[in-house]
Order: sequence, then C-alpha cells, then structure tokens
Amino acid sequence: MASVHDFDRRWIFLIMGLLVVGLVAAGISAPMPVSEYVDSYFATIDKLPEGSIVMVSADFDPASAAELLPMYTGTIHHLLAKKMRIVNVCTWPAAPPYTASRFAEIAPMYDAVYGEDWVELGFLPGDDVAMGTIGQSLRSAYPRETKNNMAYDDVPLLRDCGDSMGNIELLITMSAGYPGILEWIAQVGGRYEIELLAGTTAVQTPDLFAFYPSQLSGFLGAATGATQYLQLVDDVAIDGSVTADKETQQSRMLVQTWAHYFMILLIIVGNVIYFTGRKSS
Amino acid sequence: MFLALQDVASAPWFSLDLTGTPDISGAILYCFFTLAVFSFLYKDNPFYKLAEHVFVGLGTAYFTLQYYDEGILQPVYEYLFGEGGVIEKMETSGIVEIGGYSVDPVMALVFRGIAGLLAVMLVMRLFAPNSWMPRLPLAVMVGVYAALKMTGETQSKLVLFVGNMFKDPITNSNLLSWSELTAQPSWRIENWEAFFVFSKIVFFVGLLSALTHFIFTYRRTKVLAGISKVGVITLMITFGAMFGFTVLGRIALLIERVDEMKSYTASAYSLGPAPAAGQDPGVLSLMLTPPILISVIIIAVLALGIGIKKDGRANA
Amino acid sequence: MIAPPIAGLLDMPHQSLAGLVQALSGLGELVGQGLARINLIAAQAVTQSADEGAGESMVDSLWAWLDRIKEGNGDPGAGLQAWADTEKLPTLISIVVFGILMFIYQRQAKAGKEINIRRIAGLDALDEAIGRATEMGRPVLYVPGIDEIKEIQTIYSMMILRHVAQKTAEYGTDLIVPVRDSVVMTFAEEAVKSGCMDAGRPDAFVKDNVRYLSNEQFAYCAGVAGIMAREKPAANIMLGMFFAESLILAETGFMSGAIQVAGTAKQHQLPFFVAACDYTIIGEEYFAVTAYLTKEPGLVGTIRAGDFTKIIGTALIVLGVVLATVYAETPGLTWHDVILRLYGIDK
Amino acid sequence: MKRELPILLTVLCGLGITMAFFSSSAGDPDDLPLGWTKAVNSELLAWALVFFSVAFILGISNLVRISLKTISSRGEDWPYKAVMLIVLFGYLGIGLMEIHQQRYGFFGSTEDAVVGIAGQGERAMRDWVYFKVFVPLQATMFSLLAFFIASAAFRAFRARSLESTLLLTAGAVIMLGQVPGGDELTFGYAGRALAFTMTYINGAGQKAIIIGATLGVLATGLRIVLGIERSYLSE
Repeated sequence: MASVHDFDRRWIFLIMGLLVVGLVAAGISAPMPVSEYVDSYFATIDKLPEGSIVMVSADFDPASAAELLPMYTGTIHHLLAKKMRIVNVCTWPAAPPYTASRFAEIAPMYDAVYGEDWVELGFLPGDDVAMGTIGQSLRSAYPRETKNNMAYDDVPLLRDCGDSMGNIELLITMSAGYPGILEWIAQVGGRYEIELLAGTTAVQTPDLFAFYPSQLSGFLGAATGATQYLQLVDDVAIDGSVTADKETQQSRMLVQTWAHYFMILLIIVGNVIYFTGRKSS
Repeated sequence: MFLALQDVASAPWFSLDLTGTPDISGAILYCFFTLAVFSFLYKDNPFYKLAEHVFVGLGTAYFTLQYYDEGILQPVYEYLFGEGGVIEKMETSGIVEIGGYSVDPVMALVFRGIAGLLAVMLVMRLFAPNSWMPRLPLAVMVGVYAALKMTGETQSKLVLFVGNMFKDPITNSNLLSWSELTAQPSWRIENWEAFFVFSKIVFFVGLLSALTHFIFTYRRTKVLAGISKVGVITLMITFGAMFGFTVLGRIALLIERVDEMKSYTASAYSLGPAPAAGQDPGVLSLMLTPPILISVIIIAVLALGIGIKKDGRANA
Repeated sequence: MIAPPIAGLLDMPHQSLAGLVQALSGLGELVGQGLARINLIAAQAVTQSADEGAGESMVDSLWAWLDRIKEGNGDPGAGLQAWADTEKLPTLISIVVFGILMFIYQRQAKAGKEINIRRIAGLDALDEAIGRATEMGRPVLYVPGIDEIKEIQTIYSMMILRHVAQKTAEYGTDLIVPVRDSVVMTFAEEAVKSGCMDAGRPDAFVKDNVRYLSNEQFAYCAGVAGIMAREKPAANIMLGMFFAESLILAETGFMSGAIQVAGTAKQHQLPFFVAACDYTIIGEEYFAVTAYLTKEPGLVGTIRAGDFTKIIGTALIVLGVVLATVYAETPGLTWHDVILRLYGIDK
Repeated sequence: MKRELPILLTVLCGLGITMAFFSSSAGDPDDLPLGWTKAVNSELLAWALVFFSVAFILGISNLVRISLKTISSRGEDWPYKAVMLIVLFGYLGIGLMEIHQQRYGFFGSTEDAVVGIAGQGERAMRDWVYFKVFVPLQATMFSLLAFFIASAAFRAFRARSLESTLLLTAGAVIMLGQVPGGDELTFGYAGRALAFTMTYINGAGQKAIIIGATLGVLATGLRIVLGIERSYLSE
C-alpha cells in the first residue's frame, strides 16, 4: 500500500474539479427552506416605509464576490423595488467597480434616478477609522460623490441625509472580512443606534450568532443564506429579474452537498490508507 | 449541447459597456487568466507564470491608483488647494475644522506641510538608503498605529468582550443564541433548558482551560498541565469545527468560477462561423468557445511539455 | 420537562442518540439545580444583609459620589465627563494596571529573579528549520503576514524577523522576505540589516532578497507561491497576520517539500496552519516568540505580567459568572450592580 | 539625537492618539478642555495615510529595480518580468489619465463634461481591465482554496493521536451538518452537533485565543508607545 506521502494529491484536485464541473454543467436545482436569520433580514428591509434612506456598504472584492455579489444584487433589487433610497459606500478598494456595474444594470429596471434614488460615494480608505468617520459625519467623509464628482450638498439625496446618521434608517453591509460587519457594529451600530443587516462569507458567519438579534437585525450567511434570500426577493423584484440568479444559487447548493460528501469520503480514504499502511510496515 | 444552456444573441468583439453582453475579447482574456491560474494545480508552468506576473503588475497598479487618489490627491492637494480648501480659507480668514475642532487655517497649512516634509523624507530612502531621515515618518506611523490598536483592541476585545460574556449567565436561557439556533431548519435543537445549562458549563470549562493553556511562566504542576490538556482539546475541536465550516465558502468560490466559465460556452462567444438563425450551433461551435478552446490549448501544451523535457521540476 | 435519562437509550438506533443527549441533559439539569440552590442561599444571605440597611445605603452613597465626580456640580464643561469618555474608563484602568504589572515584573526579572518560559515546540522548530535549509544549501523564506504596519502583529513580526535574520546570517543561509506593503518593506529591510549586523556579518544582507510584490492580497499570494515553486526554499517561516491566503501558502509550501513553521494570533486562520504546517505557534504563543528566543529579562517580565493578568482575568470571569447567575435568579439585588458595572455591564 | 528623535516621535504620537481615545467626546470638541486631542488624532491619521500612499513609490521602485536587474542580465523568467512592468505602467498610465481627466479635465474636456479615454463613462478603460483581467485572476487564485482545503483535509485529518482524532471528528461532523443533504442523512443530528460545537466549544476556543492575543497586543503596544521597545527601528 502506498504511503500517504507518496500519494499524488493532484488526483484529488482532478476528481474535485471533475465533480464540480460535471454537476455545474448538469445544472439541477431545488428550492431550500428559509432560515430565521434570512427571514428577518428580508423582513427588516420589507417593513421600512417607502422613501427611507438606506446605507449599503460594499466591503468585498472579486475574491469574495462569489459569495457576496448574489446577496448584494438581491439587496439592491429588493431596496429599489420597495422604493427605498440608497447611499452606497465602500471600505474595500476593489469594490467600487462592482457597485457601479450593479447599479448601472439594476437602476434602470426600476426607473431610479441617480442623485435622488441612489448615490455612489465610492471608496474611503482607513478601514475601521473610515467607518468611524462615516458615522461621525458623512459630509466630511465624502465631500463629493464619486460618479459625477458633485459636491455633497448638490446631491438631493445627500442633502436629505444631512450630516448625521440620524436620517439613515438602516445600514446594510456585504462583508468579506476585515474591515467588515464586526467593525461596523463597533464603530457605528453601537454608537448611533442604527439598525444593521449583514451579508457575510462562510468563514465569518459563526462570529455573527452572538450579535443576532440584539445588535444585528438579520444576516445572510454564506451561499446558503444567499440562496434563501434570492428565493424571497424573486417574489418582490420586477418580473423575474432575479429568477435566473436564484436558480443558479439553488443548483450551486446541490453541488455543495456532493462536494462535502466527497470531502468526507477523502477523510475516510485517507484514514484507511493511513491505518493499513501502518499495519503493513 | 447540454453546456450551452443560455444563449446570447450576439456578442461584440470589444465593448466598454460593462452592463451589456460581455465582449468576445474580454471573454477570451477572462477565460485565459482563469484557466492559467488553475493550471498551477498541475504544476508551475509558463501559463501560470504569465498570469502571476500580470496579476502582480496589475494589482500593484490598481492599489497605487486608489491610494494616489485617496491618499495624496484628497488629503494633500484637494485639502490645501481645492475648492473650500485651506488656502481659500486663509484668504477669506475662515476656520478649518480638524476632527471637529476649529483650527486656524495657517496652523492647518503648517501641519499638512510637516506631513509633506516627512513624506519627502520617507522617499529619501531611494537616494540615501542608510539615512536616518526616513525613520522619522516610520516612527510616526508606528506610534500612531500601535496606540490605535492598543487602545481599540483592549477596549473591544478585552474589556467589552469579557464584560459581554456575563450577559449570558449560566441559567438564563433567553439571552444567548440558543433558542435562535433552533429556528434554523437544518440546525434545530430542542429547547431543553437543562441541556442548555450543560452547554454553558462546557463553554466556561472550555474557555478557562484554553486560557490556562496560554500561561507560559508559571511552573507546570500536574493540575496546571491537566487543565492545559483540556484546553488543548478545546482548541483542537475548535480548529476542526472551523475547518469544516470553511469548506462551504471555499467550494462556493470554485463553483462560481466553473459557472462563469460555463456562461462563456454560449454560441455567441464561439470563434467559429456563426450558425444560421434557429439552427443548432453544433459541437464545433462549442469547441471553439473561449473556455473550451483555451483549456484544450493549455492541456495540450502542458502534455507536450512533459513529453519533450523531463527536467525533474514537477511539483509532485 | 426532561424525559427520564435512560429510557431513550432502549429505543431505535437513532433515537438512542437522542437518549444520550437527554442523558447529558439530565446531568446538566442536576448541575443547574445545584447552582440554582446555591443562588437561592446566596440571594437570601444578600437580601438579609440588605435588610439590615448597611449594604444598600453604602452602595447608594457610592453611586451618588461617582455621579458627582462624573457630572461635576451641574456645570457644563465641569466634572470628569468633560475630560474623559467615562465609558472607556474600564479600558484605561486595564491598561494602567497592566502597565504597572509590567513594570513590576520587568524590574523583578532584571534584578535577577529567574522566570522560565514553558517549552513551545513550534519555536524550537525555528532553529531546526533554518539548520535544515543550511544543510540543503537552499534559502529560508520568511513571510511576515500580509497586513500593513498598522497591525501590531506585523510590527511584532519585524522583531522576530530580526532574530531570524541573525540566525541565517550566522549560518550563511539566504533569507528571502516577500512583503505585501511598501512600508512593511522598509521595516523588513531595516530588520534584516540589523539582524545581519547583530550576527557580525553586515555583508550577509542582500537587498534584493527583501521583495515588494503587490498590495493586492492574492497577487501577493500568487507571487509567493511562484517563489515557493521556483526557488524551492527549504524552510518556510510564516509569522504575522494572515487572512484567506494562509492555506494557499501552506499547501503550496508543503507541495514544494519545505519544512514549515507558522504562527499567528488570527484565530480564523489557525485551523489551516495546524492542518498544513509542521509546527504551529498558536494565538498568544506568537507574542511570546521574542522573549522565548532571547530570554531577555525585560521581555520575559512582560510575559509574566500577561500570565498574571490571565490569572486575575480567570478569577474575574468565574466571579462574574457566579454573580451574573445569582443576579439572573434574584432580580432586585443592588450591590451586584457595582461589580457588574465594573465589567462594563449595565444591568 | 538621530537615535532618540524617532523614538521620541513614536512616543509623542502614541500618547497623542491614546489621549484622544480616552478624552471625552460628549459635545462639541471646541467646548471641551481636551477637544484639541481630537484634532491631533484626526491630523495624525491623515499623516499616516499620506505616508502610506507615498510609500508606494518605494515599493514600486523595489519591484522595478529587481525586475530590471533580471531583464538586463537575461535572468530566469525575464520575459515575464518585462510583461509585468508593461502591465504595471500601462495600467498606471491609463488610470492617472482617467483620474486627472475626471477631476480636473484635460485634453479638451472640462470638469462638467467628463469624457473617458474611449469616450464612455469616466473610468471606462480602467474598469474594463478590472473586470476582464483583475477579477478572474483574483477570484481564481482564491478559488484554488477549494482544492487545497480538500488536500489539506486528506493529509491532516488522520486519527494519529487524541488531538488529531478530535480535529477530524469535529471537522467531519460540521461538514455533514452544513449541507441540507448531510443533515438529513444523519436524521438532523449533524446539524444539532454543528450548532452545539460552533456555539459552545468553538466559541470558547476562539474567545480564549482572542483574549490571549489581545493581551499580547496590549503588551507589545504599550512597550512601543512607552518607548521601551525599539528593536523594530534597528536600535
């Protein structure tokens, strides 16, 4: 029996690759039950009155877009469908192109007007310090918006925002790591008594249980959360605009299940090889 | 063909419009760089090297631009000379607010001037590597950030953190996430009051023993070593659980990659002749789409490369 | 209500699991009841003392006194409130107390009191790794984490780098340090230079071996993976703040056949280092590295101060848990407020 | 003097930031006796950001110097280094032009009528390269983890000792509990075990690591701010 160290791990890579490619190509999908966290994320947005100002912070980059972009897209659809007004900020330098392209695609569907229904403020460096600044004074954090380089007070939506967080009803963050949801809770959530929602990656999700529901009104955890949320958003978004995204997410969950089985099989095989190898030697 | 599920009417060769159908030249680049990075799994090879060097160049440039804009233009140029900047305030004898505190504009100019001077000293490293001058801005940075982290982390991760632990005292069941966990359909646990108490005890025993593991300078008596052992067990279960929990997120990344590749197998991206309207594009058309074409090329080159030279540098 | 613990075990196989869980619950309930009993006794004792009047009035006057200090005599701009953020006082007290402890133990250690640090396997492995690289005539790779200098782990990594550079200079082994950030690069250059100086071999410093790659996380990661695959370092030392790239680095390093020592205080990445590296320096052990390597009294004294703080902390946690438990069972008690508020809890 | 000045600066800046952290923020800083510390705090952070940004010159020159050396000596992989430099300066050039065009307008365009290089949107070219090259590279590099996590599990999850058995069991149970199928397969027990382990055992382990590490941060930070620790500045 070959010892563990002689085994070429590239076989594992190959099988894992083929498994995922095969299942994705097959594209089977099935709906998922919706968990409480997701339900409450959805409900928190849904219950806000028309025209409320919501701050959405994109705190991710392409690396985590796989997990967070579906949530971000769904959230924008949801907010615009409910006629909310969105102030978009980023604390990660690689996020602005994503937000710009999402808005460019989604806003026309709902006839949203730039500067009135949504505004992009762009990237602010400084990590948690930047968040603190946003909380203290949005105007001094962003003297100008980023898309058309207009001064703060020339933008109707920002004028309505004023200077404090007081006029902002809700803060939603798509958080891939540091800085992210934990920093928003510390810098803004705790100080200004603003309601917080978050979408996070799988790695971060366990950290959030402790904050729900007292400091966090709801969250979308990993691919599971995104799938469940898109199922809900599909009903409110403009005719079927997120249906394709939803089905993609659903089929991805099935691939996940099989990939997990494969991982467990690997562990079992690894142990069998280890023990048989040890006995024979 | 089962791969070409969604079909796009037509894709332009090059388009700067990022919201419409992706362009073919972009699709080729996209697929090439994706597959080139994946080829590293087989072994280090020219495709990966190319991708790596492009990535390093591009990544550096992207960040440099972001920080040029946000770290030099905004806090120096715009701050001093821009609309409503310090210079303008000096002429109108206004007041500059720094962190909410009113400062004379001349002072503000002097402060930022010192920053500029120190920044120049930092760049002096290029010309005089052994000079003492660059140490001054470095010293400022260390002082600022060390103090920021020391105070901030002690507050959030020590004082408040330890304080918050008592917010879920052992016997009070509605304060911790237990009952909330039961609502997750796949993560349900019956709301047994006593099991809850038991869990809390597990938590505190785990926490205290793991903390004990990090005691370094007191003599390891049998008791201390025993508690530390329990701590190690807690840590190992923690690591195993976190490892398992991360799998979901990591595989999601791979699935998304494969999904993206799949979307480029639509016949609109095919480099072959366009099919007549309403006709099945056929296998050849599919084979000529960027993902499949490029992967065939990469695999062929790598396979040939092995046949020609066995330089013993494969990373098995 | 809890079912009889044993009954479940006799049922169907998967129900027997439920039985096991319930049996454990039964145990928990016993403990819980015991605690509740203790609570009750404690509560009665406290209520009695409160009835006697001494406790309550003392607490009341204490609060009144504290409020006076906090708010002054009603003037705005007077009192403690105008000077300090009163919510952050516990943090200030913690830092000051820790500082005092640090000074005491540093003095003790410098005065010659012997304080031993327990063995940390990962740190003994540092020498082994450098030694092996020397034997094989291949370089040592030192990855100082990927965070900027604003992270204390990165500053600390620079201090360790100095020792590693000293060792490699003594052995005459190449040391490659890829860095993600320009500021860290200047620190790393200084650290390696000083390390070579410490070893008495300033000529061992090779400027090109401290390499800035890219500020982009995964571009940096791709670059380091390239170095591992091509220059085949015999030892990879990864100490500092790591994020998702930890496993890519560790697995690529393993595939290139290097001996790997990793250490970080970032709890999220430790599982991957534990799984993929030969030795892992876990959490706080990371901050004991320089003290362990140099045995310098000042540093050892700092570690001792940390240990002492942990012991106090453990005691406080135990006390706090007991108090909070008592408090939850018997609302209306007053003197707990004092201690609970010390922990930063408002009721 | 040359030796003491940096340490003095570190201590002064450190104390300034620390004071600002603890000074009162109840009310307008102008009215508070220690309000000026907020200005010190804000100004020092701006300084650090400026230094950080300016330091890119150092990093890039290091990259360029090493690459040029390789290229001129026709060292290993020199063509790749050349490609890297072309990409680096090409993208920098495009970006600088677009930023200045957007902000200050040149090449005939005014600030109001922002026209990108290709005439579509203010950062069109930059974003095109971003989405066509940067995104696939970053996302794919990250997704390599899916493979590495499998091989790491295969190698490390062996029942060698008590510790590794626990690691392996916890990992496997959590993996089962995470996906809907795995949970059903175990009659929902994997999901419950997941909830229990993540909340209580994982919670305890993580908190212990965080508390310990923060003590380390406190000790190191305090040594730096008080000027006791100097080894990072080649003292």
